[in-house]
Amino acid sequence: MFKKLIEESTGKSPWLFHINAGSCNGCDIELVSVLTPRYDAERLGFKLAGSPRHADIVVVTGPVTKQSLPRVLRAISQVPEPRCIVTMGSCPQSGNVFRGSYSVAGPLSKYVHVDVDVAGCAPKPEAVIDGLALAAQILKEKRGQMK
Amino acid sequence: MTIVIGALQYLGYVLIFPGFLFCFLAGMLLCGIDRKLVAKMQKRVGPPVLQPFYDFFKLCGKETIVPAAAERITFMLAPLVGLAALVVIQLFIPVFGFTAFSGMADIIVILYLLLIPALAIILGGAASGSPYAGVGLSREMVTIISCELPLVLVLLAVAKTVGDEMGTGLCFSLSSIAQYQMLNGSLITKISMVPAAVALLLIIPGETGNHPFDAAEAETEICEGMLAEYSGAPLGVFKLSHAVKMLTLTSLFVALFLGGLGTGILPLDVLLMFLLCAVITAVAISFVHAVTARLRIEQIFKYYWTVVSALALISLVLAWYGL
Amino acid sequence: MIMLNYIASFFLIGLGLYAIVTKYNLVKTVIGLSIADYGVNLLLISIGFNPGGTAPIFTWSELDYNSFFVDPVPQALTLTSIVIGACVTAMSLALVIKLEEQYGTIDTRKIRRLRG
Amino acid sequence: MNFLGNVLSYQHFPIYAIMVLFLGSFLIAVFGENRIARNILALLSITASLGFILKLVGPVLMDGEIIAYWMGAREPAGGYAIGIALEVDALSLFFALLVSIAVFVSGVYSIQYMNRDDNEKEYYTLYLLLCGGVMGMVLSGDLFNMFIMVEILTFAAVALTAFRNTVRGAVEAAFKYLVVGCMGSTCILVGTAILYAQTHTLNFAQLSQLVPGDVNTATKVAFALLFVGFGTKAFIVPFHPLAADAHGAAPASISVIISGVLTKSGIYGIIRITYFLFQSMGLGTMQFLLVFIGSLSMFICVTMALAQHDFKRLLAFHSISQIGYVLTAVGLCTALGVSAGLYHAINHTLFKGLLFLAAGAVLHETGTTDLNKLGGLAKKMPYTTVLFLVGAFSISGVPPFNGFASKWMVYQATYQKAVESGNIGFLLVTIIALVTSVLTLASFVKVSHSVFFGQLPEGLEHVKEVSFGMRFAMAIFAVLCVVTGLFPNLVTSYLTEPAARAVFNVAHYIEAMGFDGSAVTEPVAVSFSHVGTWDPVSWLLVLCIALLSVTIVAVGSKYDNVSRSKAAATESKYELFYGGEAQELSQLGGDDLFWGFKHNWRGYFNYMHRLHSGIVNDYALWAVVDLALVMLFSLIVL
Repeated sequence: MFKKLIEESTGKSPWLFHINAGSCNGCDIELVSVLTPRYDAERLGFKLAGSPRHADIVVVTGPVTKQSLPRVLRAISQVPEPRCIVTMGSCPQSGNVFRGSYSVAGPLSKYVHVDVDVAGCAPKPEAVIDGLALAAQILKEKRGQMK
Repeated sequence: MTIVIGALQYLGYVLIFPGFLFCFLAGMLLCGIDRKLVAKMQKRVGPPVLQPFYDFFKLCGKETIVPAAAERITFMLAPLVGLAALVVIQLFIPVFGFTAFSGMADIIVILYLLLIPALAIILGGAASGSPYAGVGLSREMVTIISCELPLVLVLLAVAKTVGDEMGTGLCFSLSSIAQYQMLNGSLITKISMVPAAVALLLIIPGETGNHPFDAAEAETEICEGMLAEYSGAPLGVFKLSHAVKMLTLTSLFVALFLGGLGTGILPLDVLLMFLLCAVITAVAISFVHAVTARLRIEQIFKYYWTVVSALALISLVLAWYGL
Repeated sequence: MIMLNYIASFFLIGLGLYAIVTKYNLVKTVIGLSIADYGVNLLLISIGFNPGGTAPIFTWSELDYNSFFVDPVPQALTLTSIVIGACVTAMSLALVIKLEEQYGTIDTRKIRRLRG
Repeated sequence: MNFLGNVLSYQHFPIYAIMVLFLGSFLIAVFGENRIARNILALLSITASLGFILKLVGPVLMDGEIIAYWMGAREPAGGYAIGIALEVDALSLFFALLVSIAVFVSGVYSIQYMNRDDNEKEYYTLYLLLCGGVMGMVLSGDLFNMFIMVEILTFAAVALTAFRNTVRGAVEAAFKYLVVGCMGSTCILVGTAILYAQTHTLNFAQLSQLVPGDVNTATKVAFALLFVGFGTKAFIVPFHPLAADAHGAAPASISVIISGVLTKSGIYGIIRITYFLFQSMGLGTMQFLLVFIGSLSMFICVTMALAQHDFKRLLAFHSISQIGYVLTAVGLCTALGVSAGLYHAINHTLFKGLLFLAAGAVLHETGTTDLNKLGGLAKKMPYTTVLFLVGAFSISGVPPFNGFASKWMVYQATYQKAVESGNIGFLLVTIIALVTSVLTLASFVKVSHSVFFGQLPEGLEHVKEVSFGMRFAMAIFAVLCVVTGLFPNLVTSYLTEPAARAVFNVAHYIEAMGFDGSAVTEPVAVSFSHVGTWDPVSWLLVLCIALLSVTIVAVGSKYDNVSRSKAAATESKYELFYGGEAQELSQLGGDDLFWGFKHNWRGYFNYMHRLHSGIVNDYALWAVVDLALVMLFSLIVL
């Protein structure tokens, strides 16, 4: 019963940690707008966490530049299990307009397993919320598989 | 036989009624009500009232990472000590006429016991070795210093007022303060106590580390300060401690200033006290949260040592001259 | 007559204190301590002085209620005080030598590593 | 057999307790070349002294007997005391007990702590001289003897401050201490001389009989001189910079004695002259003087401590701050106040001793006490960390440690005094005391963060835990801290209340020496009633049950779901979280930790910094000004 409770709770309380891996700030602003009164993702339990140690979902924006890659990977590794990685915007998935640049190391999926991709440049808040809700479901499943 | 029953009764106090279970449920509910209210004030839908429970259980299910640089024993023990100390304080605060453990601590002791949870979080943060924790603990300590002066003034004013009325000149005992109010009506009805009550209302968000006095845990600038390295269940215990601290301080307010409203029937009293706590949370924490922006640490200090202290001092001087 | 002693002793104590407070030379500070000490010695010995009294050296059989002598106790105190004064001077001069070695100066305004 | 019985009668024990220390000092000076012989001699004499004092606890503290001991059996003749006397009442014995415990622990600690210094022979000689001086001072029944002992302890303390003369500022500190200390001693001597000129006696009991009835200009001046003289020994404001310099530079075992014991001897002197010699504590103005100086010491020194970044210098300022509590409580002139003050005095000796020893342990292993250069020692020195935390909690008044019990009594005493006397000034004292307490906590949070927690700086990777002997000495203090905190009723009823009764029973003190004490009127009725309640044992029991149940729930559920970091310590997962940059050393300096507080008080802090200029002339000037003010005060009010 207790395990069930935890599993249910995991789906209802996903905390986000946002990593900017060389983004143009477009997606960052959209992510913040998700938490504003208009869209209010907090009603689903979403909350921005300050430290990766507190987070469940890592949201990566930007094309993952060479400078940022080791930092992104370290921050992701510091998130306790179960965790979910969400890429936001087209940049971390394909490189978008930055593709082929000398300084871009992406896409992110070359280095870590990415659970959810939210495409768009920048994605609409509705799409972001949808992606995050999906991530929360995945998180719940991952929790169920633990032990 | 009577010893066994007595021991069981006290164990029940510690574990169930004013103790753990009550603290856990009531504190988390208060926290949820606070979040919901803030959301409503900001025209949001807001999280469900049970959200703090979800957060807590989720954190219990997460992996706990102890950084290699951390001092392991202190790091893991600090949240538990902080929570236990808070629950023990809750045992001393009377629920109108009812006190679980009377004759063990007075208001000066409560003042010092309130330092232990803060000290636990400070030492836990220090033990993690993170520089964010260093900045956080420095700010937390300054916040404690800031709140201490007005809180002292408020408590001394209450001690003097009740003592004067009872003819002893001084009264430090919380249960006597409660009894006095049961007989003579709430202290808030006295003119001299009104500034003190307002001051205590302003102290509550500072003591609990709520917005706008949360410079110590500013998640956007210093990664939640002392909690930066905590993850999983210990973090959950800290979040729980925060919720219980809200309950403790609001019920301290009820005990000090609204003590005369009790009915004498324990379950009703408990319900009434919880409602009053929720009202005070709404006024002192949620409303203040919704209408203000975070203060810098030196502004917090200045604010508490000037405005709030002045309010409390007015009350103390009025109480001194018996108004 | 004895009044002059008292005035002189308090003058000496005052002079010693003045030297300690105003002189920035360590040796002068030590001299100030010594002067104050001499003032105290003078005070002590004046307290015990009875005009016309003899030296307080008696055997039990000689001592009666008509004996008139100066008070011996302050003399004992003075002796002790002189010894202590010598100790103060010796110790402080030893410290001054060490300070000169370490700081290269005996100016008190420059010997202030410990402050604030 | 009869002779032996006579020699072993406890009547002689006070002088034995003093003499074994001096004898040990002499013997070490003669035979101390051999390390083992030296250690055995030192331990033997301090243990013997402790034993003699403990033996006296029964008759003096429990039964309330006063031991009047005339050296060489020279009893008073013709109504005047001509011999040298020791007079041991409960107050004296209380302080002697404090002294002997601190001396014992610090002696045990020295043996390991000083093993890297040379000239150990001189160290132990001076050490025992210092201890003998303090012991002699608190047991003496004679004003001039007290002066001699004060001089002995001042000299020994000065010499020991300069003992490690290569340490930064050690000689400088010793010189400043010598100059101002000697000014203080001179004051005591002049005061003694004036009193002798007025009364023709040096015996305390007889002075207490004669002086109060004969207050004239001369005795008023004498009061001011004695007060300031003992004030320099207690390092109360304005003599606190000397304490900071001396404690900071001296070896830790000596800092324990200087801060834990020597300052207490100053307080003892002040109690003797105000309550006994002049019996002036019934005067509101005299209470004002003591409480004012006490509160000033309390507050100024705690703020000065917040600005320090040297471990031992910080502790030194705290030491004066705590002495301020003692002086304030004693100055209230209520039975509860005196009892609270004495309780805080014993607690201060214990926790400050512990803290200085912990600082010494850090210095011994790392070679520095600079807070900006230390950090993360908790992983290297776990026992020292725990012991330090006990001391830090005690001094900051965290329940259930002893500092809280005594501070709590001080608050009650001051507030009660405020209510009883209707004087709103005492209320201010309560508030200052409470705020000082939280500032003390802040300063020890700073120390524990910058020394024991936080990050380990480079160059300290090979630090080891200190040896068993040093840990043992610290553990004695730590256990005593916990015990005196958990059983405040035992401490007050067996130690401080008898001593407080002795303070308010001057007539008995005079009569025990064979003089007439009938003229003495006691300033207050002796009553130790509290208004508050604090039951540390039950509280601790409840806390333990609570903690146990949390722990059981925690361990039983997912709390132990911990990734073991040992195997994979190099993985990035177990590194600290930084804002994206690689893990690097970014230890926070102790200096700026409480920026938010200091910023608001920057005017005050800058002013204080300028004021404590480190120039010996300034400190001497403060002493002279203090003397002038106290003299003016006593001429007006006494």
